[in-house]
Amino acid sequence: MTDVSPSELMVIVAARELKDGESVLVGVGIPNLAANLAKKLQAPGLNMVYESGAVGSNPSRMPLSIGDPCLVTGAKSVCSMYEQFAYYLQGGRIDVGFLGGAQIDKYGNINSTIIGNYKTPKVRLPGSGGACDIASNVKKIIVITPHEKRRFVEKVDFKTSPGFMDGKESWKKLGLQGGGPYAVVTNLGTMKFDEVTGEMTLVSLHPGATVEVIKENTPWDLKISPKLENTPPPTEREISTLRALDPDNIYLG
Amino acid sequence: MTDVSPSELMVIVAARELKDGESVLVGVGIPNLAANLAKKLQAPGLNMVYESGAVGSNPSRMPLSIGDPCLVTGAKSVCSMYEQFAYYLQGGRIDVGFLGGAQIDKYGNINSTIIGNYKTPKVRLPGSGGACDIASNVKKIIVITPHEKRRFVEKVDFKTSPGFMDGKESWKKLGLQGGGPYAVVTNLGTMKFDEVTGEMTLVSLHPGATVEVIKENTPWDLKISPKLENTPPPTEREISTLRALDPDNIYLG
Amino acid sequence: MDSTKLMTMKDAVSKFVKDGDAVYLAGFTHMIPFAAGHEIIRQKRKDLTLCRATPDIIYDQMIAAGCAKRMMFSYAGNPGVGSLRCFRRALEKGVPKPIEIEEYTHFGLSGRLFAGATKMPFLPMRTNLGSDLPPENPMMKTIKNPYTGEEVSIVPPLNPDVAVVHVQRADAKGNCHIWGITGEQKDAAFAAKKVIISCEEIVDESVIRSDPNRTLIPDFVSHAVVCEPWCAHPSYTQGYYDRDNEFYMQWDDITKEHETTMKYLDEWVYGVEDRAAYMKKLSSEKVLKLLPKAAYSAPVNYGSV
Amino acid sequence: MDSTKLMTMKDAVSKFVKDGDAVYLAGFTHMIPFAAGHEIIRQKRKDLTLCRATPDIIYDQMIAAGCAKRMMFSYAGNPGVGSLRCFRRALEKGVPKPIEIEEYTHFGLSGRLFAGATKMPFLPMRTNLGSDLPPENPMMKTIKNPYTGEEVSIVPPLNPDVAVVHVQRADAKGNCHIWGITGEQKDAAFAAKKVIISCEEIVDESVIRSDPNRTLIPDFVSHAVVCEPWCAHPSYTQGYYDRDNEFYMQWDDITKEHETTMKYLDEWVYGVEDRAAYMKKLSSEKVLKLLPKAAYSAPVNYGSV
Repeated sequence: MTDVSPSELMVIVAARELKDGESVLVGVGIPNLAANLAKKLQAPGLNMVYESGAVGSNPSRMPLSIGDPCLVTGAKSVCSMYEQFAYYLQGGRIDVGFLGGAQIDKYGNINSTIIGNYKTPKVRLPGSGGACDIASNVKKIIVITPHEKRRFVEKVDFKTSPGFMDGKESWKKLGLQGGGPYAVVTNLGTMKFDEVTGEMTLVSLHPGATVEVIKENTPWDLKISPKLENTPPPTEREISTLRALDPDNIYLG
Repeated sequence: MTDVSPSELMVIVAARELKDGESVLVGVGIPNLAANLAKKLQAPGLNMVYESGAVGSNPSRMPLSIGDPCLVTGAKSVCSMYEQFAYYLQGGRIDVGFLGGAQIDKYGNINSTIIGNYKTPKVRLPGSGGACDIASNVKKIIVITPHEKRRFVEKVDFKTSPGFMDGKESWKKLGLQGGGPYAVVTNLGTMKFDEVTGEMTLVSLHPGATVEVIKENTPWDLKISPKLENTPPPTEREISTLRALDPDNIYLG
Repeated sequence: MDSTKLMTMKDAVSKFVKDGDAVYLAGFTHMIPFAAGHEIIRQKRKDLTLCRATPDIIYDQMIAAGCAKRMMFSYAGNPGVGSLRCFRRALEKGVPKPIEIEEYTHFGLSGRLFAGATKMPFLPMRTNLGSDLPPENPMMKTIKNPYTGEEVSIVPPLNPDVAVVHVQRADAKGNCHIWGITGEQKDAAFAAKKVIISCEEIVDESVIRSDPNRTLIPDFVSHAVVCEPWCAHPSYTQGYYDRDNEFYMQWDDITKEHETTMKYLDEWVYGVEDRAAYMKKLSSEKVLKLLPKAAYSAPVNYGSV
Repeated sequence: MDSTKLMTMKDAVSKFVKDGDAVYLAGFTHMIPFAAGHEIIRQKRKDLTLCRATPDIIYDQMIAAGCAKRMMFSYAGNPGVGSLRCFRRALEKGVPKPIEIEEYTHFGLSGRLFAGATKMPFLPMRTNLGSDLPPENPMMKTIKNPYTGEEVSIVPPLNPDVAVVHVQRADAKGNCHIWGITGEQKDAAFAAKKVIISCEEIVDESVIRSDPNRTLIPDFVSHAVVCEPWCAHPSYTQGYYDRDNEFYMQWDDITKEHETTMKYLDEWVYGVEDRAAYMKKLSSEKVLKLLPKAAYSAPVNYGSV
């Protein structure tokens, strides 16, 4: 276990959240690895859908972008950009979506747009892409992110993708068909969201992590689940299968 | 000229209305013949679009329906039903559409739905199909119909496809992007529509027809253009080209 | 898991089509799943809402057989021939029983299906205004365009209980290659709650994966896969058999009376067990007449490094 | 008549791209028409509104070259690598000049283009609500769904002045076969007022007609047809050459400063006359690395009787 990197740990824990037969909107890098790992282990019937319109890709190498040609060669299906978002995402056919971002807050709102003010930005980030659309329409949002104070903030500078807003009641008022944030997987633990309030809650401690370390790296008073568990350590099979997916260590550091 | 049938005459006169480079939404039968005749004569660059989604068809035989397989073999393009109506028709890319129907009135409103009352029909007709959509979106509507009293009525029982409603002002209020009714070609003459009032007006007398005969077969007091013309008789080239298109006389009687 | 999707049409209809369902047997002239319609008749489903832009002969048959309570449509004719007499008899005379109707334009109905397939909240469209159709159909509404102030016609999404979609080739999991007139095939599959795929042939997954842009329906959208050659006759399947235009013309005579229609159904629907038996009854002369000349697509290269 | 559509990229840009235009160089990762962007830079077009879901390197280059007044986008990053530094310099520091932005989600912008292509009055969609994007962009509005009473987000149609759409193969009139990631290729062509088609190869009309379902853009939608092999490098054309991922990673270094960026443009854009000259500068090693393995589609039969 000692030789598992933080990235590897996050991918392995995130992959466990995927169930056989689910459909997942796959991003490049870490989410791609998590989906492919799940497919090789507990979820052989996982349906992988890419933002670029590719469905059921069978890539011969690790793609750099979600529009890589290797995601098309031998795919099951490909459609246009509007069709991908309309038929699959808005169509309610995606169970799980992975999102990242510069900031996430205690209600799972995500910022991938701007640090500072929108009109006069300190740092301009890439923006939503499909993130807001994914957040609004998939049943479960899973965020994979290093557990750092600059990423975990009590309130995001800009809500690119709505989480539970300022609590589950205001989320419900939006009337979105998605299920909202489901899990945040970091190098230290797994957080889920309180069913009533929608507030982020620590539910599982990764091997080696402590509640204290996690609280230190979270700038607000993070809720701890009364049923706090210990994350089962990565198995040999999980580790070797994952490493075979990224033999050149492009995404796993 | 004496051996030209009423159907042949209508097709030849209608075909003359098509210009090179225009796009035309083609129905089966008579409109199909008119479009193909124009393409072989003055309009080699005519773009033929079928309601079924076929574009630039090159049929080896006369199709019975607009969805015939021979319209697909060797076509330039084919798309889905919604796409055909959305990209081509609503997209404003069609110049001319041919419509028929059981009744047409003095403002070019067309009924292809019902004779009698909608809820308790005397005769149930097929309904709109794409007719209302075509009437609402193409630049020019051309109607080809035998000149009969039961077909020409002062007011249609049911407006399946709006013409100029009860006059051009009420048509304008609809805000449709189409140009509305443009010409009605019968076995006796050609009617167009008054630019100000939108009322049907006789503009051209076919060979052998008289104003009196036309008035007899039109139940309202049909307006006559002060510039009434005589339709030039079909040429030998028009006749022979047309007959080569329908050698078995399926549509020309 | 997926191999359990492969079944006979009999089992697929038995499992997925219920009395009272809104059904969509897809196909704009092309690939109309007659075999499914016949099986529904044989299994005596009733109170169905029959949805289709062009009801065609198949819904005329289902109406004559008493399966229908309601029909949602946009063109109730036999193209190039004339009326659908069974539909008219039900509507005008209540024979064999009265039928309710819900009527749209082609754009309106295909738009409802597209909106259902893509879960659009509602679909604004440039049609219907000025027509007498909207006053007869409360599902067509108008709304003010917030960008221009203009009045705009809208229709709601349509999500049938079950769709049957015939395709040229599919793999055992239900990834479908479709070409020719694609009509409402994709939209019906994505819009419906349950989807029966019928195909001319089952091919290996590698054939599907050789041309992913041709896959209009991916496996996880379909619930049943039925290998049913000649499913569409007298409609057609591009590249496999042509439209039986002769039969479309004969239908006008066959349906002159309810009794003559039932005689046809007795022989060709109730009197056969399945599509294979129906095909055995067809003359070889007819079959040979419908076989197409070959016209193959030029291949394309999907390769990457 | 149609043969006059065939022209060089230089002539096409000169004829159809004007200062102040809203331009859409289409391509979702795939088939981004770099050769057109470079020609626009060489012809010193200015005050352009650059529209694209993913501005990618090409718009980064056009911004550095001073062509842009405004950018409409949904994801301004270098996928898998990081930022678009030229865009950020313009936005954050006004170098070489300030740039206005109009920002959407992917669904919102691709939806605007789809609505423009199909002249929808406006497009209702299930996104945007709850995001902080709509308050910054007055083009996103909300409306009450008349069927449910719910609040719905809407966007208006987008109709760029000119689009450049690269495709694998076209005939001389501009009928286009496209496969792989089709992105916004069809919607951009149908939405734009003027359309420049660029292609890897001109094929005979019979090749196009052998597979009409592959024709996403028919001739009468296009205004110019440019035969421009390798038009998309460092983006890619499925089956012709792969994405030059190495260059996408190098771009991050090249653009560290405005000056280093301009040095690149001097050499690879201003310093070459056209795409053919650009390709001559590329090493054969690079070209060979990008050549794909063959993976041909299984043919289909379009035959009829």
